[in-house]
Amino acid sequence: MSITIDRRTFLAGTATAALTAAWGGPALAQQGPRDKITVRIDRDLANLDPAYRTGPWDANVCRVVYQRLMKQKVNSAELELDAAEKIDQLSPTEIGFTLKPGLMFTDGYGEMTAEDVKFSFERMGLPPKEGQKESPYKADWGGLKAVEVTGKYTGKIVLEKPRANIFTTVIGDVSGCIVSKAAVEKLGADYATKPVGTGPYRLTAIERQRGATLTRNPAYKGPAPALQEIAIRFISDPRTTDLALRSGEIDFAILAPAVAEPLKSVAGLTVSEQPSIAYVWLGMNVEKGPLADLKVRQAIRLGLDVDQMLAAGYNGKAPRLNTLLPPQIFGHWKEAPVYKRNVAEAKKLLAEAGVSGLKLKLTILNQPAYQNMALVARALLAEIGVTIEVDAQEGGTYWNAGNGDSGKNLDLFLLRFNGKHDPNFIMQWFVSGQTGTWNWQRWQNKDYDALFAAAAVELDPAKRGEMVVKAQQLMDQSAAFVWLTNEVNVLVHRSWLKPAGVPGWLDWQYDSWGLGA
Amino acid sequence: MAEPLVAIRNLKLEAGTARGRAAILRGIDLEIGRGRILGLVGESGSGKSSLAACLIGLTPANTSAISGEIRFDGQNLVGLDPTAFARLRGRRIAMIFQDPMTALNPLFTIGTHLVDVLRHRDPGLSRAAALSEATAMLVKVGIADPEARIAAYPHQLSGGMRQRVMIAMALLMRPDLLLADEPTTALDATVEAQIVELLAALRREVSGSIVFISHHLGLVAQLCDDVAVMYGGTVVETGPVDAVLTDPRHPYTRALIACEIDEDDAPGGRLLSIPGEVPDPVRPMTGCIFAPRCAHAVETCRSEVPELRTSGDGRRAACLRFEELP
Amino acid sequence: MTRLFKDERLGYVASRLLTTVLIVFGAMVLLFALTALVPGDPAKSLLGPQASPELAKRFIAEMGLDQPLHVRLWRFFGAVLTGNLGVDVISGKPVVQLVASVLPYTVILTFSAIGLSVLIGVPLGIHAATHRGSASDTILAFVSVAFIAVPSFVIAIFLLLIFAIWLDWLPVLGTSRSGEFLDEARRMILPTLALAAGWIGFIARLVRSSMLEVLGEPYIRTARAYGLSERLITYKYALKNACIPTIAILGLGIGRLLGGAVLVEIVFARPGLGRLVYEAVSERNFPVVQGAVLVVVVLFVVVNLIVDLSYSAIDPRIRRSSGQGAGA
Amino acid sequence: MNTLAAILATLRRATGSITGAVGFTIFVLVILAALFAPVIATHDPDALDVMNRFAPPSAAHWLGTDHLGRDLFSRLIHGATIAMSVALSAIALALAAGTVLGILAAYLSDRGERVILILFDVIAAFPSLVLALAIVAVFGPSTGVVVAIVALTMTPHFGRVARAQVLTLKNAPFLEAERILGASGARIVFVHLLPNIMGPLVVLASMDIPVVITIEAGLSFLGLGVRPPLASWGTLIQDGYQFLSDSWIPVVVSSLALALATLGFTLFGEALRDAVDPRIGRER
Repeated sequence: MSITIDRRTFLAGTATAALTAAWGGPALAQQGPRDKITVRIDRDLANLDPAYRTGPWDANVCRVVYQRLMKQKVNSAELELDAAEKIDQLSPTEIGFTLKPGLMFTDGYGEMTAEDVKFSFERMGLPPKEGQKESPYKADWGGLKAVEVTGKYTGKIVLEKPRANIFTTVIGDVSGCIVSKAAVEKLGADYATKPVGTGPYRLTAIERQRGATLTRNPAYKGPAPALQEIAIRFISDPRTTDLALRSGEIDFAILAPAVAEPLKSVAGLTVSEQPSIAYVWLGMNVEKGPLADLKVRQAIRLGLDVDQMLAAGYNGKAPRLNTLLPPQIFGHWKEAPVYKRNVAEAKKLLAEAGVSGLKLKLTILNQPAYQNMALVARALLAEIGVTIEVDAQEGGTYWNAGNGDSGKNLDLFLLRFNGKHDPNFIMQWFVSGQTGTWNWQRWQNKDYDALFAAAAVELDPAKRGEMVVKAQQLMDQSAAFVWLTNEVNVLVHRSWLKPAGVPGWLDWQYDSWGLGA
Repeated sequence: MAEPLVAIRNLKLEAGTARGRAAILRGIDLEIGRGRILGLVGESGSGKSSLAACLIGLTPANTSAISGEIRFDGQNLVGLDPTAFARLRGRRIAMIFQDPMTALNPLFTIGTHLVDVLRHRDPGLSRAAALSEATAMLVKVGIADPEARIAAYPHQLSGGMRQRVMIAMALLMRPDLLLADEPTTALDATVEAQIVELLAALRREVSGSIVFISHHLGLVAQLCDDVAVMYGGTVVETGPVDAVLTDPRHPYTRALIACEIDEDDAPGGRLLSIPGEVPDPVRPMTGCIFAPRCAHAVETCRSEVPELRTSGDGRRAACLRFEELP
Repeated sequence: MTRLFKDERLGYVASRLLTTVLIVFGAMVLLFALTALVPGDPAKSLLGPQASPELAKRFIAEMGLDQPLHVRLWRFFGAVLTGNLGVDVISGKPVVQLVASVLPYTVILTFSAIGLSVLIGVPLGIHAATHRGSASDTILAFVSVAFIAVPSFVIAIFLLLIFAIWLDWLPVLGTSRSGEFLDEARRMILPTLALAAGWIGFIARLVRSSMLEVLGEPYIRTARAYGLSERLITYKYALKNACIPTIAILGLGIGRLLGGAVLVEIVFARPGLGRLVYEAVSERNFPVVQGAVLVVVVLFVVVNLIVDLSYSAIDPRIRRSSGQGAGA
Repeated sequence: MNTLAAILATLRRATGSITGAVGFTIFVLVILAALFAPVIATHDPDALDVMNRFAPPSAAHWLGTDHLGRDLFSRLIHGATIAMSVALSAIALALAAGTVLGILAAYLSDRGERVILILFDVIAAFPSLVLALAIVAVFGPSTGVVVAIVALTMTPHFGRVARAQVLTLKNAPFLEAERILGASGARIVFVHLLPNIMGPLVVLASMDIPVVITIEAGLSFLGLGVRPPLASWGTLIQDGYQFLSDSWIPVVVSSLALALATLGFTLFGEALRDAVDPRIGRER
């Protein structure tokens, strides 16, 4: 804790503060642009070592504290060179790189060399050495054979087999962050909260449950970011976030449409809707009782009204999704059918299947959007004679629901996964091998598995695209998925602040945030 | 005879109870002579303690009405405004209570009690001066090792010692009127004797008058100049101790003396040997208050309220028939 | 066992200490039993989507989850006694560090809430007792029950709406960005009020009733009979006696406040033990739940121990020391 | 009947004061709402009407509608049923467990008594909401878990009072007489002990109702209590709070309902205690 006070000064302080407050208090919200801003995140920063990051909130800090060989362009998913001066695809399984010289690690850890690159990639991608914990992101580097150092600044990444998404999801993303080998070896577990990188910002403060402060890194070689200091505050409650935005205590937050909507009328705040690449669907366990019958699944799909569910869950602000891959993602199936509610047809299908008085459980995470959608689904399905019991579970229980044998008991469920700008990344959770883990549908299709494997190594975009679309058609035929939305991120920020992020807004680019007029 | 220190005229006290308004004092007439010790005797519930409460202005919370007159050195205490009364208390009037176990605050030392009282009497007094005066007074009331006792808490002292502390507290104020409400009842017999001896010995210290409340006639005889016998909220007989005790006029006084001889230490002072019940304060008084239990009562006793009449030299009794009685 | 000690007071302290230790051990067993009962696969729930089976296996071995129950209980005891509350599965940091970083916030919040409720509640209670039956006494009776009855999170919400949004006098967030002292203190006002409101009412009522009881005691009549001023009687003689039950309640109060702090910390986005537990619960981060709850329990039990022992500082009847009692 | 007359007399004494009368009125209203919720409510509390969200109060919707267009008044009324059923079942459980353990503690050997008392102390050492969080962490949230948690945290309270009551009665002359006459242990416990210790325990239970309602509301506010679509007052407050910018009515009305109920129960409980025995449960 950064403040130390004794009882006497504390009491005096409270009294003074109470007086100040009663008298009106200092102006909280400076109206004009500031180069020191406060940003809200909804989960606590826990680990800023890219190999052990706990989620996007950590990853977004990693993005600006470290450099990668390549990084996304501003407000784009396209890559450009970052720490690398040059990158060559030497062969389908070999990638050569040359680092820019003079990239200095903070805290006196010296210049970045190819050794650091080798260390950073191999500690994630290769089996851990004795006494080291395996990175939860090891799969990102799946197929890495070795990184060979060929000079101070040059090296070669060697893969076991070709990978179509090696740049977009690995080298150019957070798992491609280059850490200081010396610092990691010296700091050990402390590295989690004392990251050492070469990026545009330095982490200057971090405290559990309060958040962190990023300060411009003067040693950074690229163009200096516009903001001098970014305070990242962890506020879990959306209502508190809303109030803090109004009171001027925070300058940027991403909120659910329902919460953000009324903020449009607040002077000085800009509210903008950005389609997300997180995807939400209602899934069905194809092994469970009547749900094993395709007709029953089709009936449920026809009995639901996606638009009405979205109206309840997202104030109608979220775009409807009709297939696995959102439109921003390579391989999106444009012609996917848009199912319209048809009660008669649904009842007919149920009758054909010989099912009546069907009772099903709908398992959801206990968050407002899902609860609201579930309640609508319950009302809609009641009309085709299916009784739904909504089982809202808190995070821990919920995320275990599809695991192992307990997954066999699932009926219907609402799921939301975070996406990446790569079809294979998104498709991976639905292969047969994920049954009992993340394939809660327990849908096993050999053709899908084959298409997934082939697309992963296909370097020709046209051919790869075809495979991906074909895979999505298989999912549609199974009727085990009722696609709902790829969500919308509503950005709420001071009007003078110009935030930047990779489309989908899971990945923020703090270093490119600017000040408007 | 000089003007008495206290002259009480027709003092009535009523209290609200669950059963209705109770007459606690039913018109008291009494005088307390300067420099004299008045013994106030009677059964429990006869109104002795209530009379003392009126004198010190600390009537219980359920008091609903108080009327009559208490002239204290010319000043009427009935209806006196509370701040003025508070000024009298602790300067001119003081009181010693029945139970020394509960009359001292358990969380404060003896010294604190004494010093606070002294400083109330004399606000300019320094703590050190007050302490030395208090120590000296503790010696006077017969407490050995006063320096140690002054730092002690009440629970560390015995009952007798605590009563000595109470007496010291009272004497420190040099009051004109000292009320002692059964100061020995809660103590065992030997300690009781010591305290009575102490009080007798300390008479010289007290420049003013003392009201000594007791249900114990023997103590009164030993200590007091005058006596007033109370029954059912009235004074039934009053006069010099020797005269009243050797030649009681009121049948109740006689009964009282008879009991005293029978059983020396009747617990609670209930006169078990007199048949009948103590009068109910809620019932209005229509005749002599003692008539229902009186062996000599006649018809008029039940219909006429007897006045307190002169029955001898400095003596008065409230009985219609004291002349006729044997 | 009291017989072992010549000094009664020492015996009292010793037996209180022993009970405290037993309670803490009991709490540890209870916590251990809870986590041992966890349904499902702890590794899967903790490691997330990308966990490989080998990783899960190693994790289970690392946490000692493959050992028999009694061995795990034994290890848990041993670890706690050496100050090791386990490792946060998410950040990989020792739980002790996590708890230590947020503990001061909770301690400051609860103690300032207690302080505030004493500061306001005691004078209110004295006023009500000395003005028994007056209009202000009746109003206070209703208001204090209302304060006690309304849960602190509801009070927190309304304080936030009124003072932070409508009037715009005070900030929304319960901690500052800078950690600057004055700002920090300003931001504590609303959380403290929200937490203290119920206790203000509670203490006011308690002080009122114990004052009334004390004011009826013979020793107060003695003080009056000696003409001591009502002020001296109320604030010196009666208040000290009336304080004893109030202090006894404060110990229990800490427990209630620690519970209430969870909700207040969430509403005001303030760091603290309560919020740590709450978030760990949502993440099924058992080592953190276990460690943080244990610290809350120890805090609570120790405060109660201190409260119990501190009676003796006020009440000399407990402060019995040999050789001082004397006869007449 | 004697007991009935005694109960009525106690009630009359309890409602003699203003606070007692106010408390009793609220108590009766909440109980009625809880018992007859389906009759009193004007709508199905779960009926959605998404198009008609945040409707202002009107003849059709007395208090308006919530974020899913559900009738707020009906949800509040049904909230009373949930609050009361959680409170009563939890307290009944705690009362039963506490009484059994309390009687055991009073009759067991020194060691047995110590074990039970330490057990009480251990449970009481957890602030109730914190214990609730720890238990929810393990079993996940559900109404049953809420009831179990609250019952657990209340048990020591009842147990200690039951034990104290038994200890004062244990050597009472009439029990001695029974024992000498050879009455069985069961007869002594059920015929003599239980009826005599039940009075104070029931008063204590009535004073605990608001505490339980508050804990349940707190857990539901955190999303760790009663599950949707069931609407606890805590859930209603949370929903209203989250949609505060759209309408202030839901959060204010549901907070008021919760506050009024706990206020009423507190006032009534205390009046009842004062009427029966002012010394019970003073430490709370």
